[in-house]
Amino acid sequence: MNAIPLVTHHTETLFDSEQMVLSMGPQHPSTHGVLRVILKLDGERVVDLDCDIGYLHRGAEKIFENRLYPMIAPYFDRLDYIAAVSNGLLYVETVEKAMGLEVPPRAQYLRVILTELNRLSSHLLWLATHALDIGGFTVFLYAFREREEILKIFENFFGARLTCHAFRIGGMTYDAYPEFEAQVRAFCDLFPKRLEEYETLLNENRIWLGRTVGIGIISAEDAISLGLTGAPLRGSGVDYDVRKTDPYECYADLEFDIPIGENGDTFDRYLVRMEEMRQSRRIIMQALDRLPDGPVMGKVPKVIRVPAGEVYHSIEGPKGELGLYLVSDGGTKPYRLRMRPASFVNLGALRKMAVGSLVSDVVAVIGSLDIVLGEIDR
Amino acid sequence: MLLVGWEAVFFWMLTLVALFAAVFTVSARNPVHCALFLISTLIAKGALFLLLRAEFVAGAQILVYVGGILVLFLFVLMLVNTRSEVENPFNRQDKVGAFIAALVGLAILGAVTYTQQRGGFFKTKPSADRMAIENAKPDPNAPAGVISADTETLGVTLYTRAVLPFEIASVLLLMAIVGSVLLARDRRQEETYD
Amino acid sequence: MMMTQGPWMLALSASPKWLESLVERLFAYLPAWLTSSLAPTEVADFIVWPLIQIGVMLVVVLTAVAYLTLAERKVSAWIQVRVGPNRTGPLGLLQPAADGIKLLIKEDVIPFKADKTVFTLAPIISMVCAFIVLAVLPYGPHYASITNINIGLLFILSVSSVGVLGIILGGWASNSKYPLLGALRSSAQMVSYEAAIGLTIVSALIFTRTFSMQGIVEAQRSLGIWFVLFLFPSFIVFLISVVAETNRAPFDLAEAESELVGGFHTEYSGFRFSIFFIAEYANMVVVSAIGATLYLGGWYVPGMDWVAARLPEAYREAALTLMGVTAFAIKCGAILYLFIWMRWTFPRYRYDQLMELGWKWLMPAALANIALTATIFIVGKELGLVRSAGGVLQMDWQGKLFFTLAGLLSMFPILALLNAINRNSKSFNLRAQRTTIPVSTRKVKLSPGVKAA
Amino acid sequence: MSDETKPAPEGQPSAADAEREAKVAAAKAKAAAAKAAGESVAAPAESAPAQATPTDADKEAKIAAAKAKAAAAKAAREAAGDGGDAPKPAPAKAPAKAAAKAPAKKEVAPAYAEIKDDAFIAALRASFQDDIKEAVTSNGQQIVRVVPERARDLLWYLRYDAAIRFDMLTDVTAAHYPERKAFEVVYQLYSIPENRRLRVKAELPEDQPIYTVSDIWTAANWLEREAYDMFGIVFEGHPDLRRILLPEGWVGFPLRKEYPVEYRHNEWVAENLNILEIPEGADLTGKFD
Repeated sequence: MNAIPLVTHHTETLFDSEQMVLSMGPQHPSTHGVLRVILKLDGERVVDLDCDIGYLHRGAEKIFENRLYPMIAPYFDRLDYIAAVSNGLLYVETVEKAMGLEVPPRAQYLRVILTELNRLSSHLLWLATHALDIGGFTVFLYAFREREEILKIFENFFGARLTCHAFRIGGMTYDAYPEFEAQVRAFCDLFPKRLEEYETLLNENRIWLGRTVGIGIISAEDAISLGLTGAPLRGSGVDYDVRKTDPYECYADLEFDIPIGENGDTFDRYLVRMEEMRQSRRIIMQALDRLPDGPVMGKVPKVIRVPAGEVYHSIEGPKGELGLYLVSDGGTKPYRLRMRPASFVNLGALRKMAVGSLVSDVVAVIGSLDIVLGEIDR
Repeated sequence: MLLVGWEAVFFWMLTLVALFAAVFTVSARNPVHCALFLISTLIAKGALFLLLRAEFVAGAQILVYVGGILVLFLFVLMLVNTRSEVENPFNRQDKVGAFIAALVGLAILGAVTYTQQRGGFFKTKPSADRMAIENAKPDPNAPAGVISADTETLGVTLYTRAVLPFEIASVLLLMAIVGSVLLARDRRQEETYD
Repeated sequence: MMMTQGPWMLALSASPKWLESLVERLFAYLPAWLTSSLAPTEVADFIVWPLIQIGVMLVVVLTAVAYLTLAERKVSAWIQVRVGPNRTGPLGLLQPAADGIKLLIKEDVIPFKADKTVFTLAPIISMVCAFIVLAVLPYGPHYASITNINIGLLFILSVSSVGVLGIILGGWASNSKYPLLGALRSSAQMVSYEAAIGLTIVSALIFTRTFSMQGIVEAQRSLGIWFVLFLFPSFIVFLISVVAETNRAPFDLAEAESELVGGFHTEYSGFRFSIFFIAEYANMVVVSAIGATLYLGGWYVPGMDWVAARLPEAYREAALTLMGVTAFAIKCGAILYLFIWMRWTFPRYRYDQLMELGWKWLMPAALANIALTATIFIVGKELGLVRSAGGVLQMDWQGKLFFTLAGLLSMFPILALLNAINRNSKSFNLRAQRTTIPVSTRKVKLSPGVKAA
Repeated sequence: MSDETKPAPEGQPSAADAEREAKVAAAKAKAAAAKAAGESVAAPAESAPAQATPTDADKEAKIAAAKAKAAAAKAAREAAGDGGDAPKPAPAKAPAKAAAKAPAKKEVAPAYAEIKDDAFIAALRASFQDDIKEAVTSNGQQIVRVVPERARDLLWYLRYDAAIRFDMLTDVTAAHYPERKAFEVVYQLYSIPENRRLRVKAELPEDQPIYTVSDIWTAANWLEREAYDMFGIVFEGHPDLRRILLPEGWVGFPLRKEYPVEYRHNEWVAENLNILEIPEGADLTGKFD
């Protein structure tokens, strides 16, 4: 099954079947939102495809240019709503970097714990939907069960489950609630067993292997040229993780490894993300052990005014490198605030990955790219 | 064989269904409708086999023709764009066609009537096997679960007396399959697979 | 037994005595022109009794199908660590009724530009084909079976092969692309897997010696053994093939909701959709009944005759019937549970993988199994371990042991054959998948990461 | 509303603190320089469409024309630099000259500091001479400003030939400066082996196209499409330059500064979404205030 001939152009045969144009989405169960993929099919084989995005476009970057710095932060929660914490972190860090603000250590550690928890919840949602796309419904609900535990912690901490928001420029709005540490520890103790459960269902499953091994292969060179980041890039064997190359918050103090695949197929991306979850748990445990006392909010001027200049800051979001490019003219609003969306760039690789495969593989590849349309369309 | 009672009612019903469906098969514009009428004909004929107490043949008829061949027919019809056919019906040469069909039909009718009246054109006697099959009486002492006589007879005949035609037919079908596979495969496919 | 009357077995099983006397008494009140040409026993046997049986059967099976949907949801909930429907009635027992009413009163949408006749016809074909075969299933001994036609098994296969048409025509008539793709997939899939089912049943027929469903049960009863022991490889092939035949996960490509939205029934809504839905579950019941009859002894459980013999004469028949029906229901339920279990455990096959599984694995396995079973049977016959008396097989414990062992051992040559095919096949090569990219080495490397600049 | 919430146009920051005086002065000077540069650019730009249309055939001629244009702009800027207190000095021809000018620059634009001791940037300057207008850092991040005509050459060089190969294009975006009638096209580069980032900026006059880099990095395909969609920057040679986030047929480029924040193109909405009436009391053309 991994030797499906890649017939990328239409071969002329005696019995030519007509090519069919199939519009997959924007309302489709496995395009993960309002993505529309226009497939040109020869039978079930994809001859060409085009992504039609922008159904969720809200003009976020235009709005940013007309809002004060503190007002912008909540918008970021709505971009990648699966990983609202990571997005919020990206924004506050960028502004802090541009203003040269110091964040108290306790806030740094709390930020790391919450961001890694958010990475877990995002990866669990990816696993759930990816498995569902390939037909494994049970994994979907198993993963949601664990995600629910994380969301409970989030609800206690942020007062919200999805669009979590507690990071402020210069620190955090409030400290952790009393049972926070115990709850996170309880979850971390439980989590490895649950991960093993998923792997029992999938790792050695013949059908799962058949559907993922050798599907949507992308070489390391192509992946770099396509600008892929996150698990799609690491699945191809490129060792790149912003947490290591350009450590922010307290990542430099924490020990963790970067999982690297080698074949660049859907299965490797799956393995990489599964291992990333283990590493995230490791990070959370370490951060909890070292969690210092102290204030969570640093010294921040009353009116947030970013000095003229520009800064590009990136963090390792669950879906890849999230970048933010801030151009300031010294005022209270950004002159230009550009988000480098990881999903947007990653989705650009879909054509390269999926042309020549079957309709079912397109679904599997979209799942393995782990996109979120709120971030793509902005 | 005389038809009496319910048998006669069923016979005429099924025959009429088969005939009309056959006519519609030819006259329907939409190829999928044609296939549907053909299916009706075949099912009616399958039921007619039941009246002849040829249960195995009836079952095999539906299984092979309806479940196999016509499903593949439909498979192909769905792949082919048939809209143009529906919109532009083929050139009707109905008068000549009707005349020829009527002629052939009359000839067949005459031949059948003649055969029925005179006991066949060649007045041959039925063979011993044929007689044995026709005169097969149920064995009153046979216990439950006995394979029905027609299936068993068919099997025995196929593998003993009719083994040569059976094998020839098999080889022919095999050749047809190989030939169609060869026709359908193009060079690139062969290179990738071999 | 009712059908010991002759090899031209009565299509319908005879009615009980009380019914005959009731009909006879009724005849006195009926006009003469109606009764003159009919004997009361015939009316009872061929009209009244079958109608009663069909009525009872429809009620029971429809209820079973309705509760099968509930069972599916409950079992899946259990597998997925959740509760399942529990709001409608106690334990959600009224859920099927609620679903039915909901679907019944929903708007019935026929898409513009759909082929309306065919669109209407398609669910009917599906439903009729699913329900018509219920007539020949051996629900139990005596009065519990409706008819017993001598080509029972063939009849079921033929009719269910016609049932594919419902799916194909439904997909085509919707005049939409997803249903069309679903119909294409399902037609190819069903034709392929029907072949595998037919071939695997042929090897079972060597032991059953008949197509009649009751005859198959009787054959196992007379030997006092279930054929699954003799035909283990055949049973496995059968189980896999029927899951594909009923379009269930992991072979539910025709309605793969994550790829084709809803597959062939994407455009169907309301009651028409529910008909497709019922037909799918009725098909599940039918194939599980075939499996139970062919391989698991149907309504027969070893020892039931011994129990019945201990009971008083008057209750013997009723007790046997009751035991038989219960046993049959349990066996069907077990197979159905297996289907549900499989559905909620496995991911979905891809279209080409499915076809290759059918043609390159199940088909050769079924063919090899025919050859092996026939060889084993002839060897057994030459050794004098089995006698064929009047179309029924007779064997002693040595024979049973021989065939059981041979049946189990025949797994190995079949596996060897599949292995050989697998090794020489490029496109569907389990070995290649396991060796060139072995799972054990397919672990991600852990890198400490690039040092920060 | 207070001072802070007012829209802050380029070159006129409404600062209320002690440095206000200095900043206003700096901004005024900057605006003056931009104006001078804009005027000098405008003159050749008018003649550009007349002499050559952007097709592949006369690419050579266009490059020549563009170079001439750039030279003219440079001359104009130098003239401006001599006359007033220019915030943007003439591109440094030699590192020594840049070093000499650095202190003067620091007081007017403290956010940007000239890169002095970086071997790689020095080598880059040596290869590209005047085409690299300046190489600065902001918040510790390296920025290379290049003339738009040579942007593609520079990026090609950085991808394939430079001592540090920037194998990943992280982002392509732009910023609009209506006072200068120009865009800044921004390329964020990253080198995986060296773990180093570099930002390449090209100031592009509004009506001028820029060459695509989508054949150098495949990632640029969609990113350039987005820049086209949002700013209307035409990337010449792009294989598939269509709108990507906004629907086909949308009028206007939203991230240009003159595009209002709350605005509805009523004809488009009526035609494509079949929404005919405008809601009561809706102010669809207003700006955030």
